[in-house]
Amino acid sequence: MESGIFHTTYESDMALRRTPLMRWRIYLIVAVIVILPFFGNSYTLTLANQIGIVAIGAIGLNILTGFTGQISLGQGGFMAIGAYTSGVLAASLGVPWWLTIPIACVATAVVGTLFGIPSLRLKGLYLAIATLAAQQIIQWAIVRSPLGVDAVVVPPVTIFGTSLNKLRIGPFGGSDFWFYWIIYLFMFLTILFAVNLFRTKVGRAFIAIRDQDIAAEVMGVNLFRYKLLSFATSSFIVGLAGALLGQYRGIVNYERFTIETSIFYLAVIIIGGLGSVSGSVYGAVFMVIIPAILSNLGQAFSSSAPAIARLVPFAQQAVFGLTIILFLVLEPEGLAKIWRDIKDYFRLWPFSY
Amino acid sequence: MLALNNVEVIYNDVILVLKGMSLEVPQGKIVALLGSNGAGKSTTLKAISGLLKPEDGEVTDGEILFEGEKIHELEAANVVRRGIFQVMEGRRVFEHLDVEQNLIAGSYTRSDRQNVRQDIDVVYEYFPRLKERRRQTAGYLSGGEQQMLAIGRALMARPKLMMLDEPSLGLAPLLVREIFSIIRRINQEQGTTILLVEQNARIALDVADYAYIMENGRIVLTGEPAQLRDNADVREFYLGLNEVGTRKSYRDVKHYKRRKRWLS
Amino acid sequence: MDKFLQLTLTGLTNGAIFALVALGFVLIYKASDVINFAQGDFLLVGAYLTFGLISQVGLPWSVGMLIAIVVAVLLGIVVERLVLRPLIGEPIISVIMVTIGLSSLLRSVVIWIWGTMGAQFPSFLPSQPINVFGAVVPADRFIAIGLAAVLLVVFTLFFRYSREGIAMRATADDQQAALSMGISVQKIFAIAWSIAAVTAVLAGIIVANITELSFFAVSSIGLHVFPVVILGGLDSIPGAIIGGLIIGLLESYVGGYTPSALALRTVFPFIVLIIILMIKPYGLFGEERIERV
Amino acid sequence: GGGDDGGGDESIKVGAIFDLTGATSDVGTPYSEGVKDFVAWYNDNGGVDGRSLELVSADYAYKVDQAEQLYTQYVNQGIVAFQGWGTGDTEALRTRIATDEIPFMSASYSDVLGNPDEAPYNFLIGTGYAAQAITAVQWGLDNGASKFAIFHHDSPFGTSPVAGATAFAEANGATMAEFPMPGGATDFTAELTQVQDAGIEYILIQNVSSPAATLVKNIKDFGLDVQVVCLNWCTDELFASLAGDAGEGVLGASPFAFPGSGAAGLKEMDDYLQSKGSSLEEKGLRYVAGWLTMKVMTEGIEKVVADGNEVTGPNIKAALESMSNIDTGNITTPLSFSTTDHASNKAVQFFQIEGGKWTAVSDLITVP
Amino acid sequence: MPRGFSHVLNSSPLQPGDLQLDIDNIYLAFGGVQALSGVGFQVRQSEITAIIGPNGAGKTSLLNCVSGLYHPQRGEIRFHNGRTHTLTNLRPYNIARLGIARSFQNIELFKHMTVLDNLMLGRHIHLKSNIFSGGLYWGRAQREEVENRQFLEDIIDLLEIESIRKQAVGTLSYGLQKRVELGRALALQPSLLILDEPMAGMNSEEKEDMARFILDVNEEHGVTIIIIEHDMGVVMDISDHIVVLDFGVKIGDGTPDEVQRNPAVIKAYLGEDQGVI
Ligand SMILES: Nc1ncnc2c1ncn2[C@@H]1O[C@H](COP(=O)(O)OP(=O)(O)OP(=O)(O)O)[C@@H](O)[C@H]1O
Ligand SMILES: Nc1ncnc2c1ncn2[C@@H]1O[C@H](COP(=O)(O)OP(=O)(O)OP(=O)(O)O)[C@@H](O)[C@H]1O
Ligand SMILES: [Mg+2]
Ligand SMILES: [Mg+2]
Repeated sequence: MESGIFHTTYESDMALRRTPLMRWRIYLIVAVIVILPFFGNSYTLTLANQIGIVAIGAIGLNILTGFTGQISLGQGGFMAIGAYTSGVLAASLGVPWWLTIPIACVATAVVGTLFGIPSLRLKGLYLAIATLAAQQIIQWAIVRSPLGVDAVVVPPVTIFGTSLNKLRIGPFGGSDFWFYWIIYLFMFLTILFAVNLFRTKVGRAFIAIRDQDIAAEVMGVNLFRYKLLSFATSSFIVGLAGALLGQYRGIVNYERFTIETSIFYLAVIIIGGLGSVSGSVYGAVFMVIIPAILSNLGQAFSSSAPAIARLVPFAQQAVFGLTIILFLVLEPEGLAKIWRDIKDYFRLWPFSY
Repeated sequence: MLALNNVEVIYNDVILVLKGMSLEVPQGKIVALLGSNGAGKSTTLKAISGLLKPEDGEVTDGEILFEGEKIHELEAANVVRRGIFQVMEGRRVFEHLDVEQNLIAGSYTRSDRQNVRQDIDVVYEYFPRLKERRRQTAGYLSGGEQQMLAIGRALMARPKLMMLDEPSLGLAPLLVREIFSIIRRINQEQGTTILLVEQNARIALDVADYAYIMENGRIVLTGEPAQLRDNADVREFYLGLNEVGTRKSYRDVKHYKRRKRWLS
Repeated sequence: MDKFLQLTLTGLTNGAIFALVALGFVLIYKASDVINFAQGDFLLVGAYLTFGLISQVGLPWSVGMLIAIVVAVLLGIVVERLVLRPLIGEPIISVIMVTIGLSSLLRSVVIWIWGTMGAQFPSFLPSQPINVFGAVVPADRFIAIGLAAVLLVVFTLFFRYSREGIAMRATADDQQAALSMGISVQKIFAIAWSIAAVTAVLAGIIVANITELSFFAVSSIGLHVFPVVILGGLDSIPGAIIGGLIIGLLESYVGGYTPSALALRTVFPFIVLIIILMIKPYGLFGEERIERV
Repeated sequence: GGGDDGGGDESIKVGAIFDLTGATSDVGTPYSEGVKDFVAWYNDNGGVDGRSLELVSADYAYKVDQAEQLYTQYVNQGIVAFQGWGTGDTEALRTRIATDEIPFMSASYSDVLGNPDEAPYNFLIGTGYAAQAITAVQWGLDNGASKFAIFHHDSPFGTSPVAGATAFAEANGATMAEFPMPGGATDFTAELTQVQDAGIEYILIQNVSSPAATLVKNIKDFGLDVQVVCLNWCTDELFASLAGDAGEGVLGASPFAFPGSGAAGLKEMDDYLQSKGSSLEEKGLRYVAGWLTMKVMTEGIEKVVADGNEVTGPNIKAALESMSNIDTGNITTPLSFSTTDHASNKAVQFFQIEGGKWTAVSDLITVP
Repeated sequence: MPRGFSHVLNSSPLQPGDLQLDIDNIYLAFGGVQALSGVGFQVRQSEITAIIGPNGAGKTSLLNCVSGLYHPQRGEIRFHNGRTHTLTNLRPYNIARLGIARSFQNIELFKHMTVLDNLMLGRHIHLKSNIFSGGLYWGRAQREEVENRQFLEDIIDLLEIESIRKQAVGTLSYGLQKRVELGRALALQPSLLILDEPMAGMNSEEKEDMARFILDVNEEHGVTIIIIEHDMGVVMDISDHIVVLDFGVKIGDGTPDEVQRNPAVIKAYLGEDQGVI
């Protein structure tokens, strides 16, 4: 804790951002987020939106895996439930998009809870593989359902009857621009929810289950109920990410929600930091930006050094792998830890050691 | 045989735990190292046996000499090969292996494989109870049996110096006596030098030839057991005796609390 | 009846291949608690390396295979040294993730060197169909069964009686305590990874012999390994073999008897898996975690 | 990256994504070379009225997210048309390109993409998958077969022809059984026992070469007497080489002429490759498809320029829709687009493996 | 109510001396190992009951039966708090709700949580917020967090762990962790407090501290305590009632004096040499 700051009430001692420095950092980040869309083109917005969606999905996964300690390989499947529910409701039944999103979240929570039932008896990797089964079964069920393998085309999102594509205010507008606000609003809510969750009863019980489930149960935590609750909460948020993705991209296809998706999200939370809400966001930024940078490097080289450019596709995959390896080898606790270290360094500066 | 000179240990690059620790263990003797929780006793043993690294700890100053050679930069495996064996705090038996496999694991560094069988029998002789349970999974042994196994496992390596970290932890009184008498037998019969970390000062001082008391990363008091038993602080804080030398009652402790002199 | 026999034989032989892949996986887990997501990629490296040495360099198959095995051992050691060693003592999920990174890296290297274009694999294993009471199975599948059986016996003995084998299990139980025994955890890991790499090369050669050199066929075999090892129990050598055979049989019966359009083959093993796990949470032969408070 | 430099008059930008490292990279790589080489060759030969084509492209490893990202990035860089690749990305971008008005061609020949009502900016160069399968069924019917099965990749690409082919078979009094091929399967013997039970005579394969080759090897080992017909994506040199003996007699349906078939349109490709020390034989059929697809797109752009219009997406679309009977030098049947039909190719040719080589066994057959 | 403590720590409605826990002839076996055979005894309100016996005698297993972690094959455990509850049918979390809290032989804290959070988890059964109010940190959730923080501060004072409130428990020394574990159990406001070897691995000074806390809780708050401990000095000094187990069988039951004189106990546990270790 920063020195020289004393709290005189429990309320202020328990507040989220206890010092002015912390508060200013938040203001700064919010300012950047608010200003960004007015300067970015649709490419930067695409990236930003993708980061937002990945961050939401990663927070969802982190609640289950990072905070409650139940490793999940079913992320892709759960996202698919969210995306399909939202997409099909909008496409086939004409439900307004904003209404499909909460319905999708609830549907995903229900399915997630269902697949959480084995967690009653299974632990660790055995549970992880049971969630992999969830992934496979969900994917199979979608493909064999009347939906089949064909993509669901989601009708364009409208606000006040105008499609977002056409909605413009001055020079600003278009689907990417408007979705930016929708996604970041949801991301903000998700972050707030998660952060609050973990300083109150339910969230604490989740962490206790992760750290020592027997002790938690003996202290009065109903393990089964809370594990299911964790699956439900996590899938609710994952479903939100899926639904947003479906609405934003305007097309829902199961190929976007395969086992690779599950692994990608695991990578996001591990690189960002397990059991860290902010880490989920850092992880999302990192894992979306790095491939984009690599691919742009490739493009930069393509005219000047075609020989190098030819290597880029392989290098891209290799660098992805290497980044993960280096990260874990150098800082197994992820980006959140690195960020904490940097903060610690400056807080104590110039008396760092 | 073993000497620590001004050893400093830092965990995670920041937490200074040993602050100039010095200690000597002569050949063939039993040396006791006492101290309250968190004083750094286990850390001292780990520094000697090379087990700090996996915990992100590091010897940053001073030296550790074994038979005249520096050993604090060696890998744990090589320390064992030189004849130092640590019985870790909390028994740490291999839960999924059975008793005999645990013993075989203890003999890992031995080059004379043909004698391993014979030494297993030696262990069984010291601890007949282990023989009864030779095929039982170690994780389901009772606490006392696990402690026996941990010591037996150390014997399998035929160490020159055996370091025991709180062997009495969680053991019933009878068993504590049994284990300590076996420790003494091992010392006498096998000539094994022993460095003993204990909270149970009474029994440790009974078996030891020499004792060190550490607080807060340093040695604060040393001497022969008899000398230490005469020290007022030791009597009160380690032996739980009152001024007149009888055991004080835990019922009384509610009403007063005295501070140690050597801390201030 | 003929059909049943055919499906059984097909299932068993395919299962033996899964079992081979699972063996290396279990081996690493047993020694180091690491779930190796890159096991399928070791297969890939093995298959392509053998292909490169025999078909591209033109070595005789025995020499080519030998070199491939040696390279695999080296690779195992390098991986252990550079990637896993620094992670000793870190949370298990980080270690899992590192193998995912490794998988990505190995793939890209294989693609870089050989591309993803398929090719004919040098056919030094006999592959003519053999007729068993009216059911036909290519000869190379029987090699898989034989190899799985041999490895089963060898590894079971190794872990039960040899000092290195016991040291490996000890290391998996408690790394720090193993260190205190003078067991070099690094050496143990290196051995485990090398053996796993060798089984992967052998499995890779057999798979490539069956499917020809196809990047995705070979690497996706790796995905089968999860239901197999979980079914058998993550740390059980016999479990890997029996799990492999069960999954192989299940796939075969499902493929032969259920309506084909449902493609139940991809999910049925998983459904069975969940059911079995609900009854036996540590798989058929897995060691239960000892939790005493 | 290149950014928005260069101004309108300089080069004409076309975006492209290729699969060089992903699930379909074995065919994606030669296809990408065909596309790139056409652009290089075309620019060497003067470009569009003095303006060069600029291809901005990258590998997307068959990942839909990556495809979307690259696509938006290229749109921002001012591309006027786009070369996609697989079914996944083509589907995912279908609505987006319509909003952005970017004409789009890819190697996904789902029949729906030929319908401008559904996909106004997609243009098909290859024969639709269902159309191909129907032609294959017709071939089987003509040869007296009545029991068919289709083995297909378990994905949108794989299932694309199933419904159409089944309907066609049933309408002609035949049956069609469906066998999805799970990804990563290395043995299909179990499924073949069902094929045997059902007495199936013709097996159509809608899958890429490697699994298709495994399937025909299983068929041979199992001793099943069926006629196998490869559709578009396994009718290539790789399949012939992987299948080895088991491939003998397998039929293949292809919208494009094989290298070495003597089609006049192949000459420019071979010449170009020879000049680079390679040959068309070496690059194979997928290269031909890539080259041709880019070439047709370029012809649309040429027409815009020739008509004196600005090179924009809508103008290219209009130009393409006005073009019919585009001569491809016998690589395909002449291609025709219209405002109501973007499926330009309506014919396939049948080949058969003899002595390890695909040899034509029919002329271009128009889809029934 | 004790000075400086503004909350009731003991939630039992019983009067001192009332029958609180009735362990009735329980049998427990693991595979072939008979851990408990026909063990039975009674615990009265506001008493300190010690369970002693050699290693592997079944002491921990017995308490695990009380906590609901193990289910005896035969016999019953009844708990009284105005009503009678049969513990043998309940899950551990239900038993906690009855006001039975415990510590563990090998410290089972939530390592990555701070001391405060560990204690707050001890309040779990008293907190009413749910996932929605918690996620919003609104209304009741916020109020009860602050109110309960006050309660915890009392416990923190009692156990003298003020300075480490916000430290992650994983980084604390063994002795402090044992204290936090006691605090976590106290946070539950227990009717019955079960302590499994709370003083193992401590020197006599630290044992004195621990004894002080235990006696405080018992004498000033009237909490019933069951304690397993191998240090006979502690056991004989602080307990009102001692039960001795050996090989799963009860071999002694009575006051400290009675037990110390019981020959079976001497033979199996204390040893002939009467010196207390
Ligand atoms: N891995 C570690 N990382 C950080 N600090 C540590 C680590 N291990 C021990 N410490 C700290 O070092 C100090 C000494 O610990 P050590 O375990 O050596 O004490 P000890 O004397 O053995 O105590 P005990 O009697 O409780 O076993 C303690 O304050 C402890 O918190
Ligand atoms: N979960 C379990 N599975 C199998 N056996 C068990 C289990 N828990 C305890 N046991 C066995 O039951 C017996 C009693 O064990 P318990 O832990 O209750 O002893 P204890 O009296 O607490 O001993 P200590 O003083 O060493 O803690 C022992 O033989 C032990 O091995
Ligand atoms: Mg210690
Ligand atoms: Mg016990």
